[in-house]
Amino acid sequence: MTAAGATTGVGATPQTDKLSRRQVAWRLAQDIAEGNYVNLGIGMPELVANFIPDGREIIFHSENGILGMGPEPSAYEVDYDLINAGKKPITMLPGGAFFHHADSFAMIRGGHIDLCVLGAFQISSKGDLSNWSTGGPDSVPAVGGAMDLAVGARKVFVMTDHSTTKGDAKLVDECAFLLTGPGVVDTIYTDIAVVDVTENGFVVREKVPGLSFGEVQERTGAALGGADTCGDLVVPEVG
Amino acid sequence: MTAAGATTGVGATPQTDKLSRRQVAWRLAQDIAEGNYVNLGIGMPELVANFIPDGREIIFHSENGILGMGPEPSAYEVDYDLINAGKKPITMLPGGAFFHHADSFAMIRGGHIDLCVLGAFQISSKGDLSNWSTGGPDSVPAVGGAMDLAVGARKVFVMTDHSTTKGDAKLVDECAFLLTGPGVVDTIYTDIAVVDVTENGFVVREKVPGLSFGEVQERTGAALGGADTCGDLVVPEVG
Amino acid sequence: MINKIVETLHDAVSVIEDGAVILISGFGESGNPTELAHALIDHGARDLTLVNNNAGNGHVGLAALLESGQVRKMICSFPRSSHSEVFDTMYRERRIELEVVPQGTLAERIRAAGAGIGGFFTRTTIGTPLAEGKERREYNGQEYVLEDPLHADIALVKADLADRWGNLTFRLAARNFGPIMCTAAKITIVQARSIVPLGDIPPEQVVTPGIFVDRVVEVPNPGSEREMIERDFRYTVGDGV
Amino acid sequence: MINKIVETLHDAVSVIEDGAVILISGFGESGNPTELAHALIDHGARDLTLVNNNAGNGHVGLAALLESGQVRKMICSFPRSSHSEVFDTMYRERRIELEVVPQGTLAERIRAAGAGIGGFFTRTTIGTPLAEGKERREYNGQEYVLEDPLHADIALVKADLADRWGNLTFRLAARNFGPIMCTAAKITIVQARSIVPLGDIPPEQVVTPGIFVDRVVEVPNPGSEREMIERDFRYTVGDGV
Repeated sequence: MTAAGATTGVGATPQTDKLSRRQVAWRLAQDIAEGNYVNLGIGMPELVANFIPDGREIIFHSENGILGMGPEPSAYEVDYDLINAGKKPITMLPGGAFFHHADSFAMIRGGHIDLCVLGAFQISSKGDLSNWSTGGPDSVPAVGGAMDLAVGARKVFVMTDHSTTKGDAKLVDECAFLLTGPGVVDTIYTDIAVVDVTENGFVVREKVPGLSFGEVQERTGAALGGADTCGDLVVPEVG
Repeated sequence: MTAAGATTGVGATPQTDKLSRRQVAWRLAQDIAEGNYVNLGIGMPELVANFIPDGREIIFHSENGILGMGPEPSAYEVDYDLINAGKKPITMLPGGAFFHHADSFAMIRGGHIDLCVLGAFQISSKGDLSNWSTGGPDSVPAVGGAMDLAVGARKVFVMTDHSTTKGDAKLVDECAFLLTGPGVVDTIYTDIAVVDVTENGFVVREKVPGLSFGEVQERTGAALGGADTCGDLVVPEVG
Repeated sequence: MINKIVETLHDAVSVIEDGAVILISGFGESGNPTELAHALIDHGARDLTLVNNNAGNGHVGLAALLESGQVRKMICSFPRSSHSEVFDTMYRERRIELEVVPQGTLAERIRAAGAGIGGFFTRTTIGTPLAEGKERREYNGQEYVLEDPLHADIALVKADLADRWGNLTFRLAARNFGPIMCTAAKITIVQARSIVPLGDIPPEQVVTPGIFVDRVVEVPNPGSEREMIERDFRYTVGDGV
Repeated sequence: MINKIVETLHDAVSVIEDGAVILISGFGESGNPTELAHALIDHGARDLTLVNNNAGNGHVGLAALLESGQVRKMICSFPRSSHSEVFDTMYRERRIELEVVPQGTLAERIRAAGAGIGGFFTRTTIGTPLAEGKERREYNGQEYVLEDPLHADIALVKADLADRWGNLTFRLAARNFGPIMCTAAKITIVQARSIVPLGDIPPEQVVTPGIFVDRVVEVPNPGSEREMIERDFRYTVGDGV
C-alpha cells in the first residue's frame, strides 16, 4: 500500500521480483485455452497475442468487426482499412471474417467471446472493474467497448501493473473510480502476482519468488488469500 | 350485405360489373409508384407483379430474405433454394440481394417497405385488418409475416373479393374475426371497387360502371362515402 | 488445431439431450437440415421443443421428426401449408403443443437471444389476440409489446460452404433463418454441402462467422424436400447414419 | 428507372437541414466518409448532432466539421484519441455537448432504430454511472437496463462498391458502423469508391441492400485520413465540391 514497494522493488534479482509487461503478457497467454475466441483490450493487453504457445490455435476478435486477426503487418502490407480496436494496422489469418458493429457486439453481449483481456485503473476484491474514467473534472469521458466486454465476455482477465506509478495499490476493497462493470473480473495478471477473484475475495495463485507473500500483501489494498497455497510466478525472459 | 348481389352480379356486361382477379391485380399495380419497395402477400396479391406498367421499376421484397425478385422461372430455371414467401420458385433481377430473416423483418418493422399488398377475411371502416385466423375451433392458427407487414409497411393495400363466396360482406363496421392489425389498411382493391380507408371511414374512389353506387353499398357492411365523387373502375382485358 | 468438423451425422447430433429446445433452419422447402433431422430420429432424444418458421412438409425432415413422436411442442409462425398433414393431424389430435409467433417477432426473438438482449419492444401484434398478457409501452404515440429472447439448446442449420473454423455461407434464399439460429443456441450443428479449406471463403463474404458454430458435418448431396415429397418419402430409422 | 446516383458531393448533401441528427460511419481512421463531411462544411447546415464511434482525428472530415462550428452535440463511445485535439479543446471550452454511449449499446441503439424496435434491455452499464436514471429489469437473476433506439435524419456512410439501386459492399474492416447506420436514418447518403453496373455485386455478397440507401456519390480516390493528418491537412471551404 505504500509507494516504496513499487518504486524500489527492482533489486538484485530483477527477473524474479518484478515482471516486464511482456512477461506479464507471456504469463497470461499461457492461460488461454486452445480454440478460445479472445478479445484483447487496447494497449498493454495487445501484447498477449505475441505469446500464444506454439501450436495452440486462438481466434482473436476485435470490436470493429473482425475475427481471425493475425500478426502485425510488414510496412509493405499496412492498410488503414484493416485496423484493430486500438486503431493499429493488423493482418488477417485464413479463416478470418468481417462483420458490422452490431454483429460484433452481438458476439460480445451474447456471451460468444470466451475471454477478454482488459487493462484497469482499479479492481475490487468483489471483481468490480474500473478502467474507463478517473472521474477527474478535466477528463474527457471515453468508454469504448469496455463496458460491453466486461459484462459480455465469459471470462474477464485483467492485465495491469500491481501498483500505480505513484505506488498506489490497484487491487482494492472498493473501487474509488467510476465502475466499468461490477463483479466481472475473474483473474488479474500483474507484474508481481496472478490473483484470482473468488467468492472469498482475492486469492493469490502465483507470486514472483523475489517477494514474500507479505510484501505482495503490502502492495495490495485488500486482504489476499492463498498464502499457503500460492505457487511461484516464474516467466522466461521474453524479447 | 345480401348474398344475392355477389352471386348474381354477372350479367350482360361482365367486364364492367365485376373484375377478374387478374384485373384487380392490374388495377392495384397502377397505383404502385416507381422505385417502391413492395411486399406482395401470399396468394392473390402475387398476381400484382405481372401488371406493373412498362418502364416502371419496382423492387419486390420477400419475407424469406430477398429483394429484387424477377418473373417466374422457366421449368429449366427452377431451383428450390430460390423460392418466395409463398414457397413458389422465383428468379432474381440484376441488383437483387439475399439476407437473413432478422434483417428481412428489420426492413418490414423498420418502415423501409413502402407498400405491402395483403389478402383479407375482413376489413373494418377504421382500417382494421383480419386475415390470419377465422378463430374456428378446428383451424390451425397460422400468422406468418402478416402482423409484421400490417404494422411495418408504410402503406397497406388489401386485395380481395368484395364479398365472400357465400355473399357476406368483407368490408364491415367491425371485424368479427381475430385482428391482424388495427387501423393499418390504406386502400382496398376489390372486384367491384377501389375503396380508401379515411378518417371518415370507407370512401369509394372508383366503382365498376355496371353497378350503381347503391348496389356497391348493398354489398358492403359499412357506410360508404364517395357517392358524388367516385370515378369509374375500368380495367382492360388482361390475359 | 481448431477443428469443428465431425465425420458423421450420428456424431453431429450425439450431444442432443432429452427436453432440448432446438432451432431448425429453413423456410418452406429451402434451407432445411433434412439429414440432421433424420439423424436426430435415429439418435432418439425425446420431449423436444422445435422452432422453425413452418411445421414440416410431407414426411421429410422436420415432419418425420414430428411423426416419430419425439416432439412435445412446436414454436413457429406458419404451421399450415399444402404439405403439413403430419403436424395438422397431430395438432387436431392434441398430440403436440403449438406456440404461434409472428414471423418477424420469431426472427427478432432468436436474434435477441444470440445478441444477449434481455427483451425488446415491437409494434407487431398490438391490437391482436397474440398481444394478450404482454407488457405494453407507448413510444411516440404508438403502442409496443415487450417480447422475450428465444434461447435454445441446439441449432440444426443447413449451410452451403463451411470450413474447419465453422465459417459459413448460404445458397440463395436458403439463408433465411440459418444465420440468426446459429447465434442463439448453446450448441450449433451445421450440415454443409461442401467443407472447404480454411481461407477459401473470403473474409468479406463469410455470412456466419465460425464463432457461432460448434459442429460441422459435410452432406454433399442433401435431399430435395420437394422431390422427396413427390415420391412420398418415408424415413426409416437407421437410414440417416 | 431507379437511379440513386448523384453526380456531385454537393448534390449528395444538399438535403441536410439545420438541426439534423447525423450518423457518420467509420471507426478510427477506417470507413470515414471524409469527402461527404467536407461537403457538409461547404453546405453549411448548423446546429447538428453527430453520431460516430469517435470524435474525429486531426483536422480531417468529422474533426473539420466540428472545427467549423456547425456541431452542437457529439454522441460517441470514445471521443479520446491520439489525434482528437479538436474535440478535446471544444469539450474543455464547453463549446460542444457530449453524450458517451458504450460502443455496443451505441451499435445496438442504431440497429434498433433501423429495425423498428421501440427499446431493448441490455446488461451493459449495470453497476456504472451510465445506468443512472435508466429503467431496470431482472432476467434470470441478472439486471438489465432499458435503452432507446437512436434514430437519425441523415447517415453519411463510406462504402466500397455501389450500384444504382444503392446496394453496397464495404472494404475489409471499413465495414464497421456503415451497414447499421444505413438502416437508421431517414436519408442515407453514401460515398462509394466505385459505382458498378446493376448485377455486378452478386446477390449473396451484397452487404447493405439498396433499400437502406437513398443517394450514392462516387469518390474514386478517397483521402487517407492517416496521410492527411501526417501532412497536417486543413480543410478550406469550397475544396470539397
